[in-house]
Amino acid sequence: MARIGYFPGCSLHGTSREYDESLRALLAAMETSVEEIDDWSCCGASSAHQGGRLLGVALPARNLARAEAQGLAEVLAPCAACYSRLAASRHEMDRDPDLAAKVRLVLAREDFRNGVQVKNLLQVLRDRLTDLKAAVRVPLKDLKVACYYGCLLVRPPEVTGGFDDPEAPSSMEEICRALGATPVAWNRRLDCCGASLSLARSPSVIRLGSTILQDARKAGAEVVVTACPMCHSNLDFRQQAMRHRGALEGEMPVLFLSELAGLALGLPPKVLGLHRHFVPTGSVTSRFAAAAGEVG
Amino acid sequence: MRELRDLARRLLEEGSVQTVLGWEEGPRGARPVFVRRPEEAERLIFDPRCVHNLAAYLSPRRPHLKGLGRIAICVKPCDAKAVAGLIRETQVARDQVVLIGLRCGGVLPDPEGRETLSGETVADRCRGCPDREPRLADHVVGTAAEGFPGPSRRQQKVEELLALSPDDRWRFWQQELARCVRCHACRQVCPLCFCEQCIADKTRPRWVESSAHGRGNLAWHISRAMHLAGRCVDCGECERVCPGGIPLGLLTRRVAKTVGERFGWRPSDDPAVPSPVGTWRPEDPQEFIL
Amino acid sequence: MARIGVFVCHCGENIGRTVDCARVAEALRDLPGVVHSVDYKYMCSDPGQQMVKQAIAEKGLTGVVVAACSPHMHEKTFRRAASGAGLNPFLCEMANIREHCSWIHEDREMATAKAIDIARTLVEKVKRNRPLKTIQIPVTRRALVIGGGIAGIQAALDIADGGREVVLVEKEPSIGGHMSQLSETFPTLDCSQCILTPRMVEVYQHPRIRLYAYSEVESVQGYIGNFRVTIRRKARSVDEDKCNGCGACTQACPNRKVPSEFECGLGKRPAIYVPFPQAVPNLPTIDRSRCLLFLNRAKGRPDTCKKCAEACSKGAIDFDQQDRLVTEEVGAIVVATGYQVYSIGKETGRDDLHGYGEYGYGTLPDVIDGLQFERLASASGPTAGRILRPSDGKEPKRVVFLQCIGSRDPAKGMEYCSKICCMYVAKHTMLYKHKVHDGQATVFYMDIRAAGKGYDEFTRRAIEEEGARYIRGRVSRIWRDGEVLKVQGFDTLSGRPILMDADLVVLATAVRPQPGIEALAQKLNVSYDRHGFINEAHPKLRPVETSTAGVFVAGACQAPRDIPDSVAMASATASKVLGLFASEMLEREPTVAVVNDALCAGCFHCERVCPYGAVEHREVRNRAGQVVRVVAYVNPGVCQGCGTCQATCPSKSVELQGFTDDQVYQQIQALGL
Amino acid sequence: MDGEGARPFEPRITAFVCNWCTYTGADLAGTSRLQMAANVRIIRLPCTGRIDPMFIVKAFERGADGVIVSGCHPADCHYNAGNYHARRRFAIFRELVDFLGIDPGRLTFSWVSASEGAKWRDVVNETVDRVRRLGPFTAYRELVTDPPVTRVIGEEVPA
Repeated sequence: MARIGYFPGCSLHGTSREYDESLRALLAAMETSVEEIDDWSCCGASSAHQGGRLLGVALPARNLARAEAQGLAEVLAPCAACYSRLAASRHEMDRDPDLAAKVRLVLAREDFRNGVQVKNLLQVLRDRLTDLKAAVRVPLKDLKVACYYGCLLVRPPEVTGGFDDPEAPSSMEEICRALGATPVAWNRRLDCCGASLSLARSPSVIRLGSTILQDARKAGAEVVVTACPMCHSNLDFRQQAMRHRGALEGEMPVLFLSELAGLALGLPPKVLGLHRHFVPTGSVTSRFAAAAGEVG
Repeated sequence: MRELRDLARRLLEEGSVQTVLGWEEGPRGARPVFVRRPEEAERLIFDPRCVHNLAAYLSPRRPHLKGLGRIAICVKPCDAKAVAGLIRETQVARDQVVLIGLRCGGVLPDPEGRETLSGETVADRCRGCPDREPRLADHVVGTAAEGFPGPSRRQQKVEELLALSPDDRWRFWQQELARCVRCHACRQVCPLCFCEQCIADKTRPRWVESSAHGRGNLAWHISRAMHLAGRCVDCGECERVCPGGIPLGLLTRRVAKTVGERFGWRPSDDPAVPSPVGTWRPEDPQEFIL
Repeated sequence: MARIGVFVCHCGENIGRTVDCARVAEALRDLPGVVHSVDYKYMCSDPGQQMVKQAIAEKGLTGVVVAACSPHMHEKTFRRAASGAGLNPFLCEMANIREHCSWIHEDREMATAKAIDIARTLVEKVKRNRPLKTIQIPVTRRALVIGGGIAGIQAALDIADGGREVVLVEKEPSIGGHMSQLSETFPTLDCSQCILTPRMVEVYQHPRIRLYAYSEVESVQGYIGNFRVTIRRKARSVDEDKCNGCGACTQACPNRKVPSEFECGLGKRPAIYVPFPQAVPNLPTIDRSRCLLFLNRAKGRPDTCKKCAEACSKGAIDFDQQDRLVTEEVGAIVVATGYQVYSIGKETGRDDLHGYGEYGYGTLPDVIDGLQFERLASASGPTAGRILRPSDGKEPKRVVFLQCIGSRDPAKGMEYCSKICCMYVAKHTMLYKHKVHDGQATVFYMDIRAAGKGYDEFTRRAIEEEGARYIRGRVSRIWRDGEVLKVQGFDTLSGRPILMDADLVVLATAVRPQPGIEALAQKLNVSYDRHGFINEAHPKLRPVETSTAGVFVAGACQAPRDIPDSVAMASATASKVLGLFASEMLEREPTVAVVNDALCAGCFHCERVCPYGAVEHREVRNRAGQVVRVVAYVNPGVCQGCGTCQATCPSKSVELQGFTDDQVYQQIQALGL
Repeated sequence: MDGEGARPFEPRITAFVCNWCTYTGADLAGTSRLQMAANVRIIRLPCTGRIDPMFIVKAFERGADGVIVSGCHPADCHYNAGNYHARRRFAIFRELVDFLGIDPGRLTFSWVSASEGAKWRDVVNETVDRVRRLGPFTAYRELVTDPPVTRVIGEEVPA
């Protein structure tokens, strides 16, 4: 059984429990054991690096150092922001040996080699595309999906290592096609969802989010897929407010990529946490979960 | 042995060659022999005492072969690489010689050797040698044999020396090279030292002092090792014939290590494989250059 | 016995301030072999040179050392002076005690000691110098021009008009290059075809120009004055002697759906085609990758379609024609292979040239490049000169032009300015305005670089008179919304984000050298930069020469160039070539390697390391005429004098004249304790 | 040589440089008046390809404490490829003489282009400083004065 390090971050233990649940179920079905970093701490989110470069690098590095000590070669950070912070920290230390030395000092980890690969869900699934394809039980036939990347999953290329084109990515589409779904061509794949302004400037978030969802619908999508708790929350939770302001009509289910993959692998919707969404996911689950029930 | 003698006789009888260059039983063990008549083919032997690299006789700078007609030469895998080197460097034309390849499971350090071949007694250079039969050959004879595993002791010695400080290495080599009397046997026996006039014999200018003092000796051995870079086939003849017992193989091994690690070159019995001297890649490592 | 004269120069205060020149002269006077040693204020002045000449004559000097500035400064001066006094110029050497000593040290003691050392090494060297004669090599007075664009055409015509024969090689079926694709040219807006076509015809009809179109340079041997070039004449599948250019074959071809290269994919052509009506030579070519007959043959099927052959009244179609190799002897080569436009991240096979996924080029049909716009605007183009957008053939009312696509962006692999885009974008806005009077052209630019005669006036006219809207800033994204393109960018002058609708977007893509330029450069032994642009020998003083003597460079294969620049460069190469051809013999510095036949063992390491292929095999025969040995021979015409052979030769049987082992050895000895 | 008394040790450095890049770069250092250590003596050769390892050996024999070899950057060689051959040659040479006990700190290899006058100054100063720290290369100079033959044979040759 393959083994992968796991950095859930705060969202997956809170607002995005379903992301955590679906991921664990998905990876278990793909015979990959998930090993959570022992005593992990905050990635620093959007605030630590505002407080100073060393803090912004050292805070995520603490988690990388722990992962390294645990003997983990790669760590999955499902949250796009966590991923970005961890990967950026790794990149900064790689590029600047003096900084790396300082980080070792403040962490009191002289032996830290900065040798852990940081990956997001796109990378992890694309690495295992053949396995994923082979594990599909319920191909998501005729399901039109809008793959939504948001800001940090494929950018900046220096930090992501350029695993996908930062301006014209294709990895999520590739994964969705492997699941049997049909990705639509649309315009707002890389737009900002409003991210951390969710609370501070919710009107902005509503405007940005509704533009994204409308564009997805215009392109014929039946569901929007994301791999970021922040994007998910802004697009799922805010739909009622969007409708309220007349910025959106009807509902557009927003699924985590792990949920979508879980459905294709025949995992029951409940196991995947699909009942936890604000926007009902029934339009999708009803089409594919019947068959899933038989398998699951 | 039968196979070898029959082949040699046939080649001489049918006239495809006029001389077979091989080994015979001498008063002090195996020694080179030039067989010119079919009935003399019975003199030929091949066993672990046949250590000499006969390719040295092929060099046009050596008069031994003048008037001997077309030649067949017995080669072990390492000897074949030397012949390949001579072909590569246009000293010998491939169609001028017939190569009788001998399957080889290693040789003794010495033609006089009385020991049976074993992991203990085998010549150090044969330890870890991957080649059991020459690919550059017109005929291959002999019985298949297993080789002996590496690494060789001198490979280990090279690593040991590399772990020392430069000063300690300097002392080691000064003690070793102090025994050099500049007899140049290492040069004479080397199949790939075929210059008309060796740089060590040049007087204008004199890059290598002829006196057997530390300075001249160091210059000579640096020069020899440099000239063999990417050419040495590791036949071990230089070290075998050195009357001072200087471990010359350590120098050629050190150079071979550089050439192997940096340029990916190993001695080859394919004359078409270009030598690393005379070729380059834009991406050759240059970490030592400011 | 050597009789050496030493002349120490003060260079006014330049040397004298830190080096005690008198002491240097005095110290050198005591060296064995030195018979004359003096110092003087300005050795390079007339009286200084006279001192040298006089000493040579009066003291019978056999060698001269001038301790002064760098040999790069005045070696020629003093060698000429020595020669004037009857001494072989190569017996004169410079000791550099200015750049390498007085100017970089302050301590007078140390600088003086160093100056003495420097001069001493040269005294010891010059004792071993031998008189050398400049080398004379014959010149084949014909030129090869590679590339039949405007630069190649101009170079060929100028050389041919100068009375010398020219071989012009063009890889495409017709000459004309990119200029033939352009609609009008800046800053005069004259029709490109109208000024180019007469020149193309002139080339075709010129008695001293031999044109090989649809041909490529296969290999190049030899050296300045004596190149031997093998040219591959690719099979057109049409017999050019029989064809009368009637065009019946192209009409008959059933496969009419091949995207036309000339029209940048905006138009179609048949599988047998003439790239454009004014093509020179006016000969059709079968594109074997598209012709049904050849596609069938590749699959082992019988020939079915022979419609072109049936239509030809001359029997000129030859399906079995093979590539032919021809050899030409020339004395000089002009490289004028031109450019290609950056592929905007598509089809390059190179990681460092990716990017611009956000502009949707290749997926959004109404996002095109500048060359495609030229075809839209061209009267002979696929739309007969009407500006119609590719997706639906409608006339765009809002066209957005983006400058610097790839250029000036290290992240896209091209940090250089492509030079021509500012001008052609301004031209495009005008052409657009002239054709679509109610249309609005908008340009996103980083800077407007309009240096050139009439250029700034031209861009100003585009803005002030023709109503083009210029926005300083970049575009971050383009997407389609129904029939319109949404262009999102930033106006850096007003500091505001911009979102605008467009019907057509034109990308001003970077200029890159032609594909395969590296392979050609290697054949020619000329150096190129990391983008593939051919390097000139000196950026200021030798702009059209290359690192290899006898090979010249013109046009956009050297750097992004517009038409006037390319033509000027081409004429410059022609003048260089004609200058080279002015005499039958060529003089070369004698710094070449010479083999000692008696000692050469014939291992040919020298041949392997020689960067110029100057080493040949030479047979040494005995009196009976039998070959006894094969030794190396260095062709003095090819040898450039690097000396790599000598350092590689194990027995030092090849010597570089002027830098022999003995000379270097004596220099090292002179520095000894 | 060793009896220099209180005078500080001044390393003697011989530099073998190519005519087109490093020599010209050193010229530029001069025209730019870049001050540098005065310990280096330049021998001008057309190309690094011309520089024979024996030049370096001879320089040490003649009392040099350090040697600089410098030429054109890769792809910049005036002769297209001389520097590439030199790079292979000196990669081998450097590791060989290091193996023989010559401290590689006494050898500097560098690419200095015609426009890198400041880099040439840095190469010179760095080399002089480094060799100054290593001290005079007396071991090489004593190779002849110290007759080791009889003494060592007695100790070393095994029975």
